[in-house]
Amino acid sequence: MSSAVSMNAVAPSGKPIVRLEHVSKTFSNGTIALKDMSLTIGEGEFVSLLGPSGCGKSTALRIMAGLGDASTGRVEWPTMPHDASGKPEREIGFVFQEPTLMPWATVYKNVWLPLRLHGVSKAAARERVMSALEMVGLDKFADSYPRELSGGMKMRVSIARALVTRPRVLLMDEPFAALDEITRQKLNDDLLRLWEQFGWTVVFVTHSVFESVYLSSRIVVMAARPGRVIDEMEVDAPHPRGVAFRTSLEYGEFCRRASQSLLSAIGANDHL
Amino acid sequence: MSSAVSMNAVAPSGKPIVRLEHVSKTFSNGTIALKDMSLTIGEGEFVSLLGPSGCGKSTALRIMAGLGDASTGRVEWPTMPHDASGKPEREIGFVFQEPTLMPWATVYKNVWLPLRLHGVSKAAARERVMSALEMVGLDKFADSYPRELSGGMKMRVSIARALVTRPRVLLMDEPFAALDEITRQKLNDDLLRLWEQFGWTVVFVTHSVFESVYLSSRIVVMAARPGRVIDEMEVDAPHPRGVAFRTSLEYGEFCRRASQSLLSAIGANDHL
Amino acid sequence: DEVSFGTNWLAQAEHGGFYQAVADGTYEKYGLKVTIVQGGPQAANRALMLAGKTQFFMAGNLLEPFSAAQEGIPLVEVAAIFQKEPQVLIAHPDTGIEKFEDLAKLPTIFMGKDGYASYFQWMKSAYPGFTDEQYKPYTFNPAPFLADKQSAQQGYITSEPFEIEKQGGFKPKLFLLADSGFDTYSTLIETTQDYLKSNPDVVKRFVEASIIGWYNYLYGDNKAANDLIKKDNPEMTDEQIAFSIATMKEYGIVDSGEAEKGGIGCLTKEHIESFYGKMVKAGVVKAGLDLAPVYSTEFVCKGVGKELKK
Amino acid sequence: MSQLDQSGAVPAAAENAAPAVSLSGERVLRVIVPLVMLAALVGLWAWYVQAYNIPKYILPSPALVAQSLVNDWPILGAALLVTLKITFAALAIALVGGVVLAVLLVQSKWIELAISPYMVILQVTPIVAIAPLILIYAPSTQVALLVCAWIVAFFPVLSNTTQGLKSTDHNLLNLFELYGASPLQTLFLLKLPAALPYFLAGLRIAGGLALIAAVVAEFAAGSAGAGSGLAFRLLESQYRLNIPRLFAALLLLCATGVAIYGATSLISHLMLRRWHESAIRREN
Amino acid sequence: MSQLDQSGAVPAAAENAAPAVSLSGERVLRVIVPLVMLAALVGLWAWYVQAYNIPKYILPSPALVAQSLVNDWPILGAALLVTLKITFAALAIALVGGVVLAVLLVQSKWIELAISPYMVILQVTPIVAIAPLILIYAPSTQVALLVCAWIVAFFPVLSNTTQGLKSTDHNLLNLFELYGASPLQTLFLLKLPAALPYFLAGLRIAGGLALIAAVVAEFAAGSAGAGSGLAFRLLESQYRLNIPRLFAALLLLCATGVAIYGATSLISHLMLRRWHESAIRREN
Ligand SMILES: Nc1ncnc2c1ncn2[C@@H]1O[C@H](COP(=O)(O)OP(=O)(O)OP(=O)(O)O)[C@@H](O)[C@H]1O
Ligand SMILES: Nc1ncnc2c1ncn2[C@@H]1O[C@H](COP(=O)(O)OP(=O)(O)OP(=O)(O)O)[C@@H](O)[C@H]1O
Ligand SMILES: [Mg+2]
Ligand SMILES: [Mg+2]
Repeated sequence: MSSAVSMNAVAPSGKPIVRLEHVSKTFSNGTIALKDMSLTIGEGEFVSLLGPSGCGKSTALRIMAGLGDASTGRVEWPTMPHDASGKPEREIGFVFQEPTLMPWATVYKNVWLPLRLHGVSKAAARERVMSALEMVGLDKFADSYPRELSGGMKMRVSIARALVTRPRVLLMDEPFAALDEITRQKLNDDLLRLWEQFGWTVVFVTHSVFESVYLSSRIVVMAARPGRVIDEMEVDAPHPRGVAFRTSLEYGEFCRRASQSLLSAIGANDHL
Repeated sequence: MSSAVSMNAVAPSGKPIVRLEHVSKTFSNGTIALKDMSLTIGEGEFVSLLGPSGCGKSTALRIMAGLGDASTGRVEWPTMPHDASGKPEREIGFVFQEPTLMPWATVYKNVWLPLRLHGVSKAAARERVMSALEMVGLDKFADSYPRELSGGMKMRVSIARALVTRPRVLLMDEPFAALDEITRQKLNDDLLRLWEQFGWTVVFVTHSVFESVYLSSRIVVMAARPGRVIDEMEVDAPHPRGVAFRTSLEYGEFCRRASQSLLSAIGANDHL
Repeated sequence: DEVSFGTNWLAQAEHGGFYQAVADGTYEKYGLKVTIVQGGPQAANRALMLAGKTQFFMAGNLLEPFSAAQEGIPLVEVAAIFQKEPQVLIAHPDTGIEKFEDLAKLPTIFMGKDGYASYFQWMKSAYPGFTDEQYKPYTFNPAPFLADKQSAQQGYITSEPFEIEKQGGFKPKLFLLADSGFDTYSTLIETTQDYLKSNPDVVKRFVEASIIGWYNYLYGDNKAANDLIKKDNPEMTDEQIAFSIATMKEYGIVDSGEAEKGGIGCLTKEHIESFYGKMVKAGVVKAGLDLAPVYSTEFVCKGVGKELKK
Repeated sequence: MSQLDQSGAVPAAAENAAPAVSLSGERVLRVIVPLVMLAALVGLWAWYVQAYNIPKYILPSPALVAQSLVNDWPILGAALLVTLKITFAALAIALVGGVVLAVLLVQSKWIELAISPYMVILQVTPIVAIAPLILIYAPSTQVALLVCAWIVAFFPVLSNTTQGLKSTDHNLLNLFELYGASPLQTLFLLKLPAALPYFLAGLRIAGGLALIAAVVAEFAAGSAGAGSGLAFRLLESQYRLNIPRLFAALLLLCATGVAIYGATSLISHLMLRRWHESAIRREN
Repeated sequence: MSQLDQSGAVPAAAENAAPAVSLSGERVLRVIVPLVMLAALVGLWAWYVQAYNIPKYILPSPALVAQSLVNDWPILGAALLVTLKITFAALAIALVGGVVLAVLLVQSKWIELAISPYMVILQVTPIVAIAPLILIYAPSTQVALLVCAWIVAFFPVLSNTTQGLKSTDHNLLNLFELYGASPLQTLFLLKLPAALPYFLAGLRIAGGLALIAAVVAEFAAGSAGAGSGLAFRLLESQYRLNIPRLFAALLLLCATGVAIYGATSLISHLMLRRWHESAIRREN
């Protein structure tokens, strides 16, 4: 949290924080999930990955985080300390597409986990855990077990867990898909605020064109079969963004362009 | 499929097909998920349940289907044959909020399941299974196992499974939340087409105001703590709907009103 | 010298002489401090002796040293306390089983595995009509025998007949194997050849003190020994002990044959060779074994303690 | 931000009253059903012995067995105590040994390949055949006894825990990897809890097996006489044809087994009831 | 509508070549690692016997055991065959019995309460104590043998399968209920597959236990002589002080145990490798 560089860099500039170079991923059953994907993400950027279902967004995000090796190509975190196996050390927050909670642990313990792994005691973590839970509106459910929560609530626990460490880099895989629009909007705003405040880098997978435009400084559009980047688009609207931006003509235009891109991403496979 | 009554009944009229009367649900840990909820759904209606995360939409849908008894109150299916325990027999399709696939079975076998349970052999089911898979764009993945699919693909398998029996009543719990906008739009249109064509009754849980307005003939807005109905709204736009409707002023107005309602549903708890 | 002696079963009257020698200080007189290690079901007392953890062991019968000779295991038998093995076959009365040979007519004989591997093989060779089909495993519970009149079972003359009579309410027919020709010694004192070579003096003292113990136990005041037995095995009753001693005397288990002349514990080359011949014929052991290393007549048949017999 | 928490977690005392009552009704049934079953079986046994005039040395009547249980209590009770001691020692070392070995095996495919055959060998070797070796090499009878007991009881714990450890959700493993969890943290915070349902099934098997282990160990390596356990009393009664006492000893053994099973089931329920499918009621 | 399927399921032959090679390298290692381990242990054994001059009647050298194995093969091979027959029969009935009982127990809480104590009793009763009863009531030795073997081997299957059946995902249960599945359909299409990982862990335990069961049953109820199995040969060798043969028989028993374990592990792998966490590689 300490070594944050600068605020709200909107451009893909900034020192690169993560770089995928010609990354391919072939699963053992023969599915080619990614093919020759290259992508550089600068420090302080807010990048959205947009693409049709099954195009490899989750796979790309996981490979970025060092989970599951790429079949070919390289992943680099130039400015991050690495452990022996070349994985970036700590300071990454990850929201999986599924809640991925420990069923035997209460909400509190699930959120405490990342701190606990770094040796923070239960009591010492209390304040941070509770404030993360408050942000997602679940402070009253700290002692519930995951199975006692609704789908959206589980996902919110997972978001709280990713935020609790205040990581420099946040990788999020459709974190808000299971949430109603009002909650989602609130969390969008919270996330933007935190991003600006702490100079985070965020890579954000989403299905929603609107969301991607509202949040990102850059949108990367992917196509499937094989998964690859087919378009990039900068959203060079100023921050902080708010209702004004969401109702502006400019916003509409960005959305139109992103939709177009997504459509062509799907169309790219149409003849297959 | 045979005894469909009429097309696209827009009004809450039509013979009632399911009726919740003063239903409450308290879980054993003391959480009051629903309190005194009453709701009547007419034959041929397309009703959306809209509400904040955790307000009891899934619980209400499950109780409607006869899964998990209500703590108090009654659920009735006046026109459906019942089995001994009072559960409506067959002819219901259900999409759970989570994909709920059998991990040991291929996509094909997962979709075949509802037919298989009614004694349809694997070969005899082939055409219907494959066409359901085709509708969700997964016919090429018939032999994959669920773990080899992306999040959105799993959800689409679950949708195909609900559609394969062509049930008279379809209960869907956020079926499209994990899908990108283009796919989602296509499936929205497919669903509407089928609904009109076969005179289905659909109860549809969603987080998306836009989706609910686009699809439904009626929107039921729920609030949480305890879960209850706080608003109902008829969307009396004609069918078939399409791009024209989605870009109409009328559509915008409906959306605005639904959003307002949702906002007040959330606000209803604000002082607590 | 401190030595320990492993028996092959729980303390009982059949071990009486050894307890007697402990109780009345005979061992002590001979300069020995003896610890008796009880055996039991599946106990491994012989292995402990071979591994040097104990010095003496109570061997069951002569087949064991024969096996040792065949396998080159350095055991040696230095005394034979029982002239006859107390092994019997037990049959129901009034079923036409009058002679030992009649047992061949029964469809079922309950036997332990070792019985099957030893005397039953001999029975097949020495008498007509015995077949493998008769064998059923004996789990030291006479109930299956009691339930089936057309069966016989093995037994130890001092224990099973007593219990069967008590429970079954009839006096069973008993056939002592020894009297039908299976004339192995039993309850032998066994040690290792190494030990014998390096401590012949200890062995001599142990054997002689044990023999004196046996005379005193059978013919003298055995109360102290019985108390020791009951201490080691609280289940043992005076009634059972009295029955055992009487039976041992009645059937001449300890004091008969060569023992009457040479004293308790006597074992002779002729007897051993003759039994070996029978076993070779029955196919129980290999022919042509050199038996010399596995027994020693050096310490017995000298009439030690005979004067104590009354 | 309370604007986002939308569900009531207020315990509804009134609504809960009804299920609470039916729950305690269930509790009563939980005791009654097994008792009725027990009574029925004992009745059947008594009737069978009576009707077919089964002699007591084959199958003694329940009354006789009960009487023997009471009369021989000084002997049997003492023996039970000895057996219980060995049983719990055996169970403890089987659990610890099984889990530690399982953790080791799961560490790497190679360790598993190299070691697991020997675990199987330990499992299948008849104790009676290797008891002499154990007796020779163990420093004391007590140790020999425990080694025997361990050999008999550890395998189910090992096998189940291994399967459980391997069944850990891959997504959660990813999560732990991502947050830089050390192997020990992953083990204690993730893999072991995830393996619990398997381990507990293994525990239920091992509970009974430990009792068997105690019996077998006593046969093979135990001391006899005053300090002997139920196993010895059992064989001895058999040998002496004291069948009522044999059955009394058997009864004690069975009761102990059932008690251990009940205890392990309870532990299992307590550890899983908040979160695992096998122990929670299906509510939705 | 192909517009919606967006991912390539084309097997990439070229890319797959590399992992295929390393996989077969792994296969080789899979054989080599255990062999090296085996060689090391046998070496250690040989060295120990040699260095400390252990007499052969306490611990024979590997060479002696091997020699005895070869020389006595006619006897031991025949005995092995008999034991194998009983083992597989025991395993089969333990599996069938265990699964059927588990299904029954899971049907209802009340059945479970009423019956499971008696299952435990069967598990903990020492065979040797009830063998006489079995011998009296079983129509033939063969049946008695199987009853004994079943009693020894069924419990792990029962306990594990029960836990597995209970662990079925509640959402899937809801799904089946919703689509009007009959109890049998739910059992065969849902509960049993869901219980597979548990059942298979139980199978691995039961495999070894069946071998033990065969040995124990033979002790308690078996036949001797020409038709006798390894158990009898084992005891006989012990009785005859033929320790090398004893170890040869033991070796056969162990090898059989390991083979059964290997087979059950393979079955387990084949049944789970497409879908269960415990058998698939973590790829993402
Ligand atoms: N474990 C796996 N084994 C084989 N194929 C896999 C595996 N995981 C994913 N795939 C395949 O890889 C492709 C990309 O999957 P991925 O999960 O990255 O998609 P996605 O873009 O995140 O989709 P969604 O938006 O639906 O979550 C899909 O075609 C999927 O079938
Ligand atoms: N098994 C359970 N035990 C206890 N409480 C539960 C259980 N399932 C759900 N709840 C509670 O019931 C309430 C309603 O849950 P439900 O799943 O119906 O919400 P929902 O409207 O579907 O939310 P979402 O949009 O997030 O899916 C929530 O507060 C939840 O915590
Ligand atoms: Mg994804
Ligand atoms: Mg829900």
